[in-house]
Amino acid sequence: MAEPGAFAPQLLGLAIVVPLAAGAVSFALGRARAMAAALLGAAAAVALAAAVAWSVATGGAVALDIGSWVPPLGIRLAADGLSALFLVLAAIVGAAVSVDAALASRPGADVADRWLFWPLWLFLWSAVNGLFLTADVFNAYVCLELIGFSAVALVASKGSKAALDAALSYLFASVLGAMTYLVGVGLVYLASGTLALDALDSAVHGSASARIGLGLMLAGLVLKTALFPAHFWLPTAHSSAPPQVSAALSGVVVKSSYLLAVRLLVAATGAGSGPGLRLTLAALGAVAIVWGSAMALASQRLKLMIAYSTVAQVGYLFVMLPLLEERAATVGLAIALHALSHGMAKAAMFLAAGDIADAAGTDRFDALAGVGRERPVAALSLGLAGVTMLGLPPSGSFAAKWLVVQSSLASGQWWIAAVVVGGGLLAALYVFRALASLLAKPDRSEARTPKPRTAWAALPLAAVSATLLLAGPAISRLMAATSLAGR
Amino acid sequence: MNVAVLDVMLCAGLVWCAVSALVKRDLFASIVMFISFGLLSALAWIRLAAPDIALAEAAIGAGATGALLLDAAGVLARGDGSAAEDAERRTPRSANVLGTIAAGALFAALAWALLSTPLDAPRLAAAALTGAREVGIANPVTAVLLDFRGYDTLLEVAVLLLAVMGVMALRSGAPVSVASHAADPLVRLLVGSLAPAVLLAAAYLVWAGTSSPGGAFQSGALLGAGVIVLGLEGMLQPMRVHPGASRLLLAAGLLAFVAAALEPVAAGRALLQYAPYARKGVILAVEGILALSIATTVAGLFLASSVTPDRGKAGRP
Amino acid sequence: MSAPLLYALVGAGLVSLGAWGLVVRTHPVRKTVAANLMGSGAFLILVSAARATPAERPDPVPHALVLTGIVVTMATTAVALALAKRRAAASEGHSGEGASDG
Amino acid sequence: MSVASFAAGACFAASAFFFVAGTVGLLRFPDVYTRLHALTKADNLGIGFLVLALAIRSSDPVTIAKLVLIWLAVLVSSATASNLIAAAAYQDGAPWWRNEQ
Repeated sequence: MAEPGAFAPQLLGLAIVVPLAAGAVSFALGRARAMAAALLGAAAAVALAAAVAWSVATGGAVALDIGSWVPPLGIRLAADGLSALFLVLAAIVGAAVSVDAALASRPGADVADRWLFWPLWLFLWSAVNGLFLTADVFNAYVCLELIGFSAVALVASKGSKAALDAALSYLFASVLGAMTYLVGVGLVYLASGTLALDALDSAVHGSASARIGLGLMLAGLVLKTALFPAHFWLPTAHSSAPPQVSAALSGVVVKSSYLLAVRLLVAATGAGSGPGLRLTLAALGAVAIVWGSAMALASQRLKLMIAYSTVAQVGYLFVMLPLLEERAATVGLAIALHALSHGMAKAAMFLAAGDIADAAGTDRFDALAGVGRERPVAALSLGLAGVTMLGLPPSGSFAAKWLVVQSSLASGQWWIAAVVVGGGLLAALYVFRALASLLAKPDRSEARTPKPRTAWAALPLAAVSATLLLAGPAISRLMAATSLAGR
Repeated sequence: MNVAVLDVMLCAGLVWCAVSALVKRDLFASIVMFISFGLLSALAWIRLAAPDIALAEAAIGAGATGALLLDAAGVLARGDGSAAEDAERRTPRSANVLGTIAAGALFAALAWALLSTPLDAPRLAAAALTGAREVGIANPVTAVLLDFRGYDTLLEVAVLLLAVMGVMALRSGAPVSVASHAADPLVRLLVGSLAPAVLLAAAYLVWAGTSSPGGAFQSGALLGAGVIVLGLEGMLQPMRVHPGASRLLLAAGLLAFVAAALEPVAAGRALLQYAPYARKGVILAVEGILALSIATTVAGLFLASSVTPDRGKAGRP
Repeated sequence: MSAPLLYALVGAGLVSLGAWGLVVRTHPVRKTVAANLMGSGAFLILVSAARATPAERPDPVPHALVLTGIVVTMATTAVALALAKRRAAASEGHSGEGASDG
Repeated sequence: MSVASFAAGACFAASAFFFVAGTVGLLRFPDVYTRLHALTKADNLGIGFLVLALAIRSSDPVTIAKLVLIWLAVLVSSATASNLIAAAAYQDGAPWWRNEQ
């Protein structure tokens, strides 16, 4: 083989096609051997993600022209530091979800008879990797649809009436978002004659209709990322899905359309229409933080609370955007740190909540008294994840908040710092409320019949997210290979 | 290409069918209007010199989609259709007004963007046409679909397989089963005599795909429609569909495409970079397997979802 | 006012109609019809641009994109209708297992 | 105006006439069955004349063969379709028109 650097571009293609092929094989093999094939595919996906991250860390940004056709005619896959980090996030959460689903699918558990979970799950993972790595706007549309269908099918696989209702509204919201994005792509292609992401900023520069196209694309992505006020479909979908699915959706899927939105915003900066767009998105983000936290506090069910907290945390990712223009490096690092630590923490919370709901038979707060003692691992995971939600050191979220506060004060947009800090306090309210109800003394002493399942996968996830600061150097080294400032 | 009377009538027809498809009270009537919209849009594709798309639209857009909608309307109108109809009457005035204003604003923005952009910019036409000649594929659309942007098509085949898996998951994992009920003798005669012609046409579409309009999707949709009609008339009864085989057939298209994509990587070339000498052969092979897979998918999507317990009164008593 | 521009404007109209239908209509079959209309509108815009290019033949790239889009829209229809039917069956108490809402 | 183009023009006129007749039948006839009757009969004739006119105008035998094949396919499919619709309508108990004088 040629010196290792030459094979790096191929890794990008493999990171998408291998899980896809594993999913197809897992489906073809049918009920008996679907899980085994899928777990192999998952292992390969984790290895490939690590390999991509390693090659970006050592050799800088990597790109692959598929079929060796150069864009704009061909499609390019590109991995800079940020997409490599998101790939690693997908790998970590993916591994935890696969392990938890494997543990949960011992005979008798609810996932066992739904073997189709495995191929659907691998298709979702492959599509998320595809969206992180693609540098072609129409290819991103196909990835968005792939994500949409697999997520909807996974949410609906729970089978309950609530899950089916949530899946239907999720599907139509996702279709509306994807179609709006597609119309935007059509307009941008009309005006610019290119579908390549990195050629977009020069293309968008001159023509007003390309800017309308870009606006429609961003509107579609805002709907897919569930930024307030387009968040209505997320709480019911994420709270009524099986725990492993909710972990993947809140942990990784929501961030995939966010990363594409950031790429488009960087392109829009080139066109000079960046500031107005970013301020509106940031304002929506601020409202999302307050609204999400308030609804999380008001919800009577653990999973619904966690889902609303996702709406709030998505708000953080958007509130930082106005600072991206003049302080791209620091804010880029903040985005990476926050996305990674929140992704892992939220996945851990949903896996733990799934375990708690199993133990108590329901996830209503008033029925959770004393479950903390029965499920210590789940309670500990919830606690550790709470460290990230609140943004306490040494979590990655703390580092992200610190960087954001620093750069917002330096650039005079102090309201962003206020919102970020306020959000942390609001998060404290609903996290403590959840922990308190878990650790309360049970008034009834009758023995529950705990189902034999422990959220072993949740604990490491929560621990890593709570101590992500230690991985700071590696993350900033990867971010060095990222350029988020508009050209 | 200036505006002809046919264009004006076609556009008026399209808008009228679309509006009535959304506004008509009776669900069945709105679906019929949507199917006629699909056929008119197939004509529109011909007027816009896009024969490949006209083929796909007629087979998939009006055909398979129309069949799926009619089947769903049949079930839903009996099931919770009434509840949904009441729900519809309850959409608050404000939502209607807000929705209309938003849609109007969207139309204004789109129209202004279209009017302010020179529609006749060169874009990628030249590059794609020269590339297709270079690669030796006479039909440039197939060249773009399977070579320049072959990765898009790979993911799109995955979307189709995903749709079948989703439908199967929603029927709690039941394998693709074949509906069967009393068949109309006249239709059995017609379908029986047409079946070989459908098979021949599908094979021709795959073979011709590289040089003239056609290709895996159009041929797969045509073959799928043929299988649906055979299935509905219960003429597939003798061929018990073994679940394992049907799953393999469904996944075969994607697996073949992935194999064709990964083979170059093993040989040191980029993903989906066919070897020049084998390009046409590989593309034809992939298109053939793809067509079979898409036919099974189209038939599977319809037959799997149309087998509902109370599928009573179809065909003569 | 060239013919492609007329078709593109009709495409824009269909997109708005489809978006209106998706937002306002509540019955799942009507929403699916609206999603298909919105898709057809977007495809009309793309293919009209393809037809208007001065090259000797229409631009094949939008044609390939639209072919991909038509297949994806059919998948949307299939999944949406299967989901709507399964929900209708669940609400009639056919098979709605998964009792615990947790 | 050569004889051929005159004949083609006449055929076009005839086909237009039959299509209009079919549509008028669709709008005016009282029940499903008569409407089906009108549509299938008139439209088949309309398509027949249309194919004839196009065949006259085009000189290439392959095109003419294709046109005839199209015509046969339309004939077969519209006959079967109307039969199916009539059977379904009858089974659903759609009322049929009676002469009440």
